[in-house]
Amino acid sequence: MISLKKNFNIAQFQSLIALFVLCLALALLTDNFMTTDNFWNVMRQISVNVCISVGMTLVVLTAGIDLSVGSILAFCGAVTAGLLKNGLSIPSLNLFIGFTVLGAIVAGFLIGGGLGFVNGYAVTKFKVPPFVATLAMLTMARGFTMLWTKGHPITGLGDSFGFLGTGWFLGIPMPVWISGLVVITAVILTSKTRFGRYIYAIGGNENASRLSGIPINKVKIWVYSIAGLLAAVGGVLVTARLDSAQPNAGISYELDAIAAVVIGGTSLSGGRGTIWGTVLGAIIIGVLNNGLILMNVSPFWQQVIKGMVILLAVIIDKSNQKSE
Amino acid sequence: MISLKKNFNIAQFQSLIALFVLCLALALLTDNFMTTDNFWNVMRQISVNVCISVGMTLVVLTAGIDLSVGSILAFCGAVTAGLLKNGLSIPSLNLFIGFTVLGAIVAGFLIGGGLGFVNGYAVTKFKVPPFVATLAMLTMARGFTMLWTKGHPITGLGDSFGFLGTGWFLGIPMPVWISGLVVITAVILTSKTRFGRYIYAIGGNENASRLSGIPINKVKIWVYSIAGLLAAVGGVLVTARLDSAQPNAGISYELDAIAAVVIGGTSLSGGRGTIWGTVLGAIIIGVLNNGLILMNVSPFWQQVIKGMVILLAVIIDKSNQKSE
Amino acid sequence: SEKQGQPKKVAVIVSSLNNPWFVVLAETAANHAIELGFEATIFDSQNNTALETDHFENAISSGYDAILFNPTDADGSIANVRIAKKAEIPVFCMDREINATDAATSQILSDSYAGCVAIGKYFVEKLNKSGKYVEILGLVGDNNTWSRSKGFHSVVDNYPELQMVAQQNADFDRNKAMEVMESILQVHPDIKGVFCGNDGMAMGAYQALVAAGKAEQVMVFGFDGASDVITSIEQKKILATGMQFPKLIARTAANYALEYFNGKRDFAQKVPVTVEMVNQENVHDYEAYGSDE
Amino acid sequence: MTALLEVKEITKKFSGVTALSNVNLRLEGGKVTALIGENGAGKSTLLKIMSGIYTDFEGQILFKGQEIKFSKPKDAQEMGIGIIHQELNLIPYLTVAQNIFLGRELVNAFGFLDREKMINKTKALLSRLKLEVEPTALVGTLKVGQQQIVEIAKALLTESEVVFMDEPTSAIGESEVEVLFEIINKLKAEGKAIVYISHKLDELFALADDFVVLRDGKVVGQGGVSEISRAQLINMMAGREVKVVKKPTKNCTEEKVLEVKNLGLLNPENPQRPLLKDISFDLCKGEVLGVYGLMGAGRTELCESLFGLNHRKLTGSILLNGQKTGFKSPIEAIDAGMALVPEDRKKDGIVAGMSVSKNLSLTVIEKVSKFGFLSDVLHTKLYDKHVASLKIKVHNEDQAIKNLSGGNQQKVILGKWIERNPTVLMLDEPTRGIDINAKNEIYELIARLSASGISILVISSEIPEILAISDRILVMSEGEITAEFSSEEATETNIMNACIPENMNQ
Ligand SMILES: Nc1ncnc2c1ncn2[C@@H]1O[C@H](COP(=O)(O)OP(=O)(O)OP(=O)(O)O)[C@@H](O)[C@H]1O
Ligand SMILES: Nc1ncnc2c1ncn2[C@@H]1O[C@H](COP(=O)(O)OP(=O)(O)OP(=O)(O)O)[C@@H](O)[C@H]1O
Ligand SMILES: O[C@@H]1[C@H](O)[C@H](O)CO[C@H]1O
Ligand SMILES: [Mg+2]
Ligand SMILES: [Mg+2]
Repeated sequence: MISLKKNFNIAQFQSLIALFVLCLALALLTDNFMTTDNFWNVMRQISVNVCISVGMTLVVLTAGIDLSVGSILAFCGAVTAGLLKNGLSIPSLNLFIGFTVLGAIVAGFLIGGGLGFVNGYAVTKFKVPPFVATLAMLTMARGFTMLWTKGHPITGLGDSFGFLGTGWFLGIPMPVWISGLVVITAVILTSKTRFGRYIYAIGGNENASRLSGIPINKVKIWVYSIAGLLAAVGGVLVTARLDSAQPNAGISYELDAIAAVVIGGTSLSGGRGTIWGTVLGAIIIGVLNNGLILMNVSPFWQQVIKGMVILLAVIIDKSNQKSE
Repeated sequence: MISLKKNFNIAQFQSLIALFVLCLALALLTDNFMTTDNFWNVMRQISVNVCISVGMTLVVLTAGIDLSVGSILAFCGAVTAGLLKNGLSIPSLNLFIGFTVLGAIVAGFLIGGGLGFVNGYAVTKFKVPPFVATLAMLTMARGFTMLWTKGHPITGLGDSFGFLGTGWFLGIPMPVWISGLVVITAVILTSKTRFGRYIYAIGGNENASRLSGIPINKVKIWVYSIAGLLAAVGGVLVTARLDSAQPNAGISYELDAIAAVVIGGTSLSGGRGTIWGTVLGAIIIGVLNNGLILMNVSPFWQQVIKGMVILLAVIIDKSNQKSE
Repeated sequence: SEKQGQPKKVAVIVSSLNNPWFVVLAETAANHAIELGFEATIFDSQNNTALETDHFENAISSGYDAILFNPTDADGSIANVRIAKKAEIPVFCMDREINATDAATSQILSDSYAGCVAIGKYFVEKLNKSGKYVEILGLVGDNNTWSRSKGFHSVVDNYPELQMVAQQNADFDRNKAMEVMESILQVHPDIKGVFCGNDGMAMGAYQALVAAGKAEQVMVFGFDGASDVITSIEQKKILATGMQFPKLIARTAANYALEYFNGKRDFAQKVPVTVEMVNQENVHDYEAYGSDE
Repeated sequence: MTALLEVKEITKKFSGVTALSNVNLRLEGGKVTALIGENGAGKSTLLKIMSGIYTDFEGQILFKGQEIKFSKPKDAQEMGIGIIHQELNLIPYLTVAQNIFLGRELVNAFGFLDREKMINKTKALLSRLKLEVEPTALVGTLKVGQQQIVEIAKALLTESEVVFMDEPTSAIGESEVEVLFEIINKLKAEGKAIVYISHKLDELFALADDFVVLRDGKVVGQGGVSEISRAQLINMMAGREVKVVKKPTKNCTEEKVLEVKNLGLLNPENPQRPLLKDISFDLCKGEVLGVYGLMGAGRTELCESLFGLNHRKLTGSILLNGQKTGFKSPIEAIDAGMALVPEDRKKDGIVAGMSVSKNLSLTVIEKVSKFGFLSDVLHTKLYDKHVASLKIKVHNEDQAIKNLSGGNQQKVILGKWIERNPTVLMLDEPTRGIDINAKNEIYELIARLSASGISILVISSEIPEILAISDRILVMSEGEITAEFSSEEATETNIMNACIPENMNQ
């Protein structure tokens, strides 16, 4: 059997305590935090961020960053919705292709993976710093989304597609199943496979990894492609939940994802961190968002508080690492 | 005399050629690009980005990053506008303080520098990664802006204040004077002073710098404070141009600033780059924005093209560095 | 600057294209301008008043003859309109007003405040003057957010039995509105109504209510007249929305530009285009974004 | 007999600098070839070409008579060429076992990593190398010397037919060196070809069969080790006569400049075992005090503690010129007249991308400023002065320091401290990885500086070196001073005896 326990380290322990304190406070301050209903609420709400953050974690572990996830999410959601609703017609060839739900989703995933691949290619083959390559993609993919949707949402996508966003299976919401699957796969990938080991090695010391014969570029291209793919998964989830692909979906989602990664104890300089940590980070952010609304905190203050929480989480984490 | 020539290197040369090609293309493709009027337009339009990007350059040279500049810009603009218009009244003390234009601007600058100082403090004393510290500030300062303005713009700030944004002096628009002053000061600072040398050394090798007796923390705190101050300068410019402080001013300005820095050939890993490069980067972005509009490119395509230009600029720059 | 034989150039400067409502406004304005024989270009201000300034300057220096303008901000945009005025280029405001009467040539306005007064009245009636409700705001830095909120509250706040149990922002975003609503429902499962600052958020809130099995219990009110919401009102899912007429507004603005070129100067400063309340009774008289004629 | 590996007419240029020109080399099975040369002679470059790291060069590589072209390091690895790099190439956040198997992980039938098996194999390897660390320990927590042994283990994991060793002993103590030599001899007996680079000539004479001397990228001599003398070898390397200077000893009669009393340094990870314990010694004006010890003895920590680092964890007292100090940072230490040339040049010494003249002026920035502004003229003056007096080999003042060889980088770092005219100069392994010629220049420099009244604390892991330069020698072991000798008393044997801890691996 695969033991997942070993990946829990001090940083996660830290975050766990933070989460616990947060939950305790909310349980005391509000009546409705500690209900099953609200639990699934929070879990469902974070599922998109979890998918994106898992991809982000992989990228950050290689000492990279991916700013384009929000735009890729929007574009893939729109592509899936568009293909599902209108199919693909190429008038010049007099061709029309209809899409099943699965077909449309696969197409969305391929586009997500493909755009991620472009990120990875720019980063490795052209040595463009990840920040810049994915910043360019952020802009471009948003442009593609606008071009594809002409600025209008694509709505009315049918119940079987909507089930992915709003349905329940065995008492658990579908988005939670999907993000859970993503998490488990990523945990195994990072802790139990060569590929995962290489991700850590590259982030830990790229030069040494190269000299050890690790195919740096290949690994990185895969990592960015996976991040793109997971953004597409997020895009499908958002679209299915809303029964509508919004052209402005996913704006600034990269910041939430990075916050989850960082609160979860992954180092932005690469090589250190875990998927579990990121999941915890995402839960903390989700609980915080939920709690601030449950407590009806003014929207103005919410931003100030969220900023402070990010800062505090990292300061506590750092001071712990120092005394290690 | 101070020789500024020495700071021009290959990377700038690169950018200069790119700019030249861009201008040539626009001159051929449009009627209105090559007019004095349009020249001052572009210069005035980039002046805010230039101020911010200069601060960003300093931060990036120390191997940091500052995501909070847009929010700081908004907050400082709002503070200046608010103090100018309404003064400061502390009812509990039965105190009212009126502000002159100069006083309000100085207050805005102090707040900008102060928030920058907080960034620097978090980065140095609490070892929070710059990305995270300034991400938290991005959120918090936006919250402060909303709290201060209650979400409403502050308008009607008077002609003498407005002159800073819309006036001309000796045939040159005021914003261009101000950003020009910022640039010249920064060029001298980085290339001709001990402080500047320390910035490069820290970005080049922080350990070696510490062991050489360079006051790392002090230098970094100053750098973030200056970046905050320059964001405030940008905030005053924006506010003066509009005669109105907008609560949602400056959103995503950090990305434009980083783009300018990177297109200008400054390395995101620190230690390499120049202010002139950044200015060129900002001009390229400004000319591009202007040119795309002059050429009547659809707004959706504009995003795609801008993304591509960022990517291309950096790829060309990189391939040049390699062959150096 | 009179260029003989050349078609007139019209700039459509719009506050944002990140929202279908504005896309409709901008595209209708541009297309109608082209139908009238002009050249037309759309400028996207991305909700950024400073970028709007850039657009004005660029439009002026590249020889546009008129500006069809959807301002980012009632106060902040005044300076921009004045730039055009100084360059003797007519500006026709669309949808949103600027707080100056001596700058624009004419303002064809959709009155958010009055529209929301009407919705507020309907809201009071439908909730029977009592009960808990929720308000979902748009972008908190946006002046439309507040004119709508204020219009609504100018009516609703007169009924002390109507209790606003939560007021949260969702940035005019459908997904965010859904998530906010999901959380609010945890604390306040017993609300009777939701007022949303635009239709996108109304759809999001509605989706959350469906998921929580409360779609029957809670009445949703939106604002805009977007296609989803019109359909939803027909299907008795959503109670009402404030129909703005972006297409009508846009076409009027383009027509005014034509009249201006033909020599007319005495335009009314403010031309209100009433926001009409669309509810389940009268929805059949409307289509998305108003009728095409 | 065909050579196992042969290179022909290898030429390699780095943006103008010719690192190798027309180098030919034959490696036969069952032989150890010593590759010798001054800093910057091109030794590492040659190994990097033969192991697939540099793929852009002129010339041919033949493996068992077949011409081959590597496109990446892995190609060479798979062909059976193993290399221990001069720089440590380990991933700090991975464990010892993970590092050793990096790029060659063992997987089980399902394609998942076989942790158990890798750990067991690592255990076996480590015990062969007599290194007692846990396979699951993070490499970042190991001492430099231990890391170097892990690096060696990594190269020994696969049964390579050709093994390159680029200064494998620069960070390890004598007993580890012995273990390594045993292993090399065994590999030799198995018919493997070995190339060994070291600046420690004794090692080469003890180990090598053949030698190849490189100078300025050219082969200037080769043959059997038995046929050449030490002096001839040195002459060949340097291109002229070199003699090791032994400076006259000086007795500590003058005033005490530095007094260290009962210095202790807490170990936050293990409070029972402090990093420094009860350290007391004096340093006189103009004296050279050598500190010897095996890896991990705590010498680096001692220097760093005196330099204002670790101040929160320090106990005891430090007096400089009779004044009690409590430096909270290197800045304060430097202001009071301390200077430190750190052990790890690349990590702590140079600002790699900066020019030589900017690196030189880093500690004396006020001296190259006029009216508060930096002056190019003064930079050039400073540069000219030190390039001449320290014999730094450099093209021009704007050359990036990273493009200098190690020895010349070290001279620049020395220069930036000499310019401050410190009271106490601490040198941590000042000649690590530096060729004999440059070494001698540094020895001369140390003598010159001490004669001028600077007190010098020098750490070294080479007994001959410490004997040659010190007036007095301290020996450290496990954070404590275990012996003190005057330079007359000190011998290799009594120093070695004093430095062996109870249990080396703990
Ligand atoms: N990446 C590089 N870029 C430019 N020049 C280089 C580079 N690597 C090495 N050199 C130059 O090539 C020459 C040979 O360097 P190399 O590292 O092979 O010397 P070495 O004999 O191994 O020296 P040492 O004994 O100091 O390790 C030197 O002049 C060095 O400055
Ligand atoms: N990175 C580290 N993490 C944990 N402990 C360390 C680390 N580096 C050194 N130590 C501890 O500090 C002690 C002293 O190490 P130090 O590097 O100062 O020794 P040294 O005598 O300078 O040896 P070397 O010749 O390797 O430089 C060691 O016993 C070790 O336990
Ligand atoms: O009318 C528009 C739309 O309602 C949009 O949803 C928000 O901004 C308003 O100006
Ligand atoms: Mg070497
Ligand atoms: Mg040491």
